[in-house]
Amino acid sequence: MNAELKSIVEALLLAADRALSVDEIRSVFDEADRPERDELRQALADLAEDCEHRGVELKEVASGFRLQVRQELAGWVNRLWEEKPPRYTRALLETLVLIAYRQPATRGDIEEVRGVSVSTGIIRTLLDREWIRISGQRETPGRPELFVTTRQFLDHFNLKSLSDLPPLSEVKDLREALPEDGLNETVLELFAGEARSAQPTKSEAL
Amino acid sequence: MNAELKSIVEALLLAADRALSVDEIRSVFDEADRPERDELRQALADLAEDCEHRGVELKEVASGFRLQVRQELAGWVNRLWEEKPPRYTRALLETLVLIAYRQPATRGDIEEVRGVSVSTGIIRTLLDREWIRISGQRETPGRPELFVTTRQFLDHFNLKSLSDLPPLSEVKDLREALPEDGLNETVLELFAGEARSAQPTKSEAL
Amino acid sequence: MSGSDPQAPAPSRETPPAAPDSQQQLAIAYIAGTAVEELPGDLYIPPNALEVYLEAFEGPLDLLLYLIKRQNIDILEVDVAEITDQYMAYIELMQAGQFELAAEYMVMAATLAEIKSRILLPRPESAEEEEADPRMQLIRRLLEYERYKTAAENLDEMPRLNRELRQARAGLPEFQRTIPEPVVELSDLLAAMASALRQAELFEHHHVSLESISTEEKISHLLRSLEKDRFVPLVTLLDPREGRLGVVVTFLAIMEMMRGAAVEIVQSDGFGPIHLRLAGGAGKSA
Repeated sequence: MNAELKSIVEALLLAADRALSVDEIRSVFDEADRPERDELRQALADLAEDCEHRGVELKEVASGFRLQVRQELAGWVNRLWEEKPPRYTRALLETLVLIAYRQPATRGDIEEVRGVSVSTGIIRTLLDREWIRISGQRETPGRPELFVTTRQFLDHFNLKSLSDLPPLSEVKDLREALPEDGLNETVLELFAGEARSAQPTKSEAL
Repeated sequence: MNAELKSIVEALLLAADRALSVDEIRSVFDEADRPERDELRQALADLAEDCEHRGVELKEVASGFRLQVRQELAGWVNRLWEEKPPRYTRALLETLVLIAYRQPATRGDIEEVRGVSVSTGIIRTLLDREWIRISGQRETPGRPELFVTTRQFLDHFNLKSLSDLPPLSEVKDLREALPEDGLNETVLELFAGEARSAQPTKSEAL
Repeated sequence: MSGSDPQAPAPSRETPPAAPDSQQQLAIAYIAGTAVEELPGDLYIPPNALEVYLEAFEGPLDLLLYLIKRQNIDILEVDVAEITDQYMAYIELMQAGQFELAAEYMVMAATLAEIKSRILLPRPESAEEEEADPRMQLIRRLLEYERYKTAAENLDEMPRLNRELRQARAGLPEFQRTIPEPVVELSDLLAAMASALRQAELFEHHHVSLESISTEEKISHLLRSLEKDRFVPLVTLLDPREGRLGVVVTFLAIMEMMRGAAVEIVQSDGFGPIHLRLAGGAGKSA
């Protein structure tokens, strides 16, 4: 009976999707075979023990008992709610890598290579992610901000120092070998569109 | 890792509130430590085995895997809910099975078999429940809409694929069984006896 | 009939509508050909229940199947004449109750009447193809309908979610729902660099004129174009080839230079031409 009671209790808790009090659990049984409170508590204790190596744990909260996903697995579960992780645009990656190779670099420096203006949104995203920071301003008219990469950037890409980045000449050769699958089609297309219309009339930068 | 993977999978299935496909589960992991499909299937198999003496079972349905309360415990669990599960009219169920077995099917196809017009309300209910969807239009005059059943339909009825539906009863092939000349009562009666012993020929392709 | 509410509870199959045990009475009612004025006791259904009674049948085929099953006979053995009489009796009954019958019931009534007349009247054997024989057609339809009717009953008995089955759900621990950071690999980054370089090359070789203009560049350009001692009309500083962006960048550059007091701007009257010169020249003007 006890194993069965434990199964019933587990089924109830997993079906209810809310905390159930001991009395609520008892109420589903006919009077004739309603378990005593002690018996039920024992079943709950056994269930809690069973859960030790499982993805859920038995929690006693104000309104009773509930089975909930283990706290340490919350991170995994969290990802379930999200859409596919967003992807960075090619424009952003290019901006980042140009800063990495040319630092300190101004927006103008990046725009010069990319041929298109750099959006404020991209700079903001990179600053927010703490992959770049403003190291100062260039002492030229307009005093443009100078961007450099951060330690977090190196950590993220598993680099010890900037010198671990492959030399540019090698990167150039990479281009044939590297597939473009890092970027989804839409982004690529958007970017292609952007590049095609990379006329000075594009005022994205401002 | 394996025990951990099993726990993560269990947590995901219990958090998702719907069936999860193998690829959906995999997508939760970073690319670097994403389990292979085989590895994941093994973890699912282990989880299914663990469940054997528990209140829930792992079930594979059309859209993936889900943990569900053991059917034999439904009686206990249903006492948690005051309201009775919805009952469906015969008209709705007949319409649904006609679509399920004959898909793609038009309203006309359904009406032909049932001998009555199909109410718009029933089609609407089935569409709203996402048990059926419009797959296109038949290229006949009037271009009637073609209905097919959905994965949600299979999920709801605990099925993995349409082939899990119980087979339709054998059709008695009148044409083959009937002698050329015979329409008199005697012949028909003879034939009736013959037809009751199941005919191996199926006249209708599903 | 056709508009039965899918949410309404299905009439129980176990209790089919009250049926007459005497065919004789019904047959008489039919032959009379008039509306039934007095319902036989064993046929009586409370008027307000008639609708429910009607709803119990999913159409003429269902009603026929019921009549056949009630006699415990195989569909193939159906005595069409007798079934027709029973069917007509039901139709009469429903009409007597002044319920609107779905057209399908009347079509079926006509079909049955035709079949009955064919059976009763002798006719040349060879005249009719079996395929066109209305009796066989009817039987075929009944058999076909019965298959799906059974399938529907089977489906109704299958375990389904929220009846025999419950999705197992666990509570969620406290956590912040966060939008994950996009995942970027170093290889993505290098691919982007390669692409940027390719892009740059492209621009160098073929699209020099398309290069974007930075404020910084514009400032250095202005510094070269402007002179200390001479006011230059603003319009001459704008390059039409640079388009709108060029205009905006030029303005920004000028504002930036003003901020740094590197330039003086003069507009002699409202909406008049604007002139610039490098700061530090002679002849200040308001």
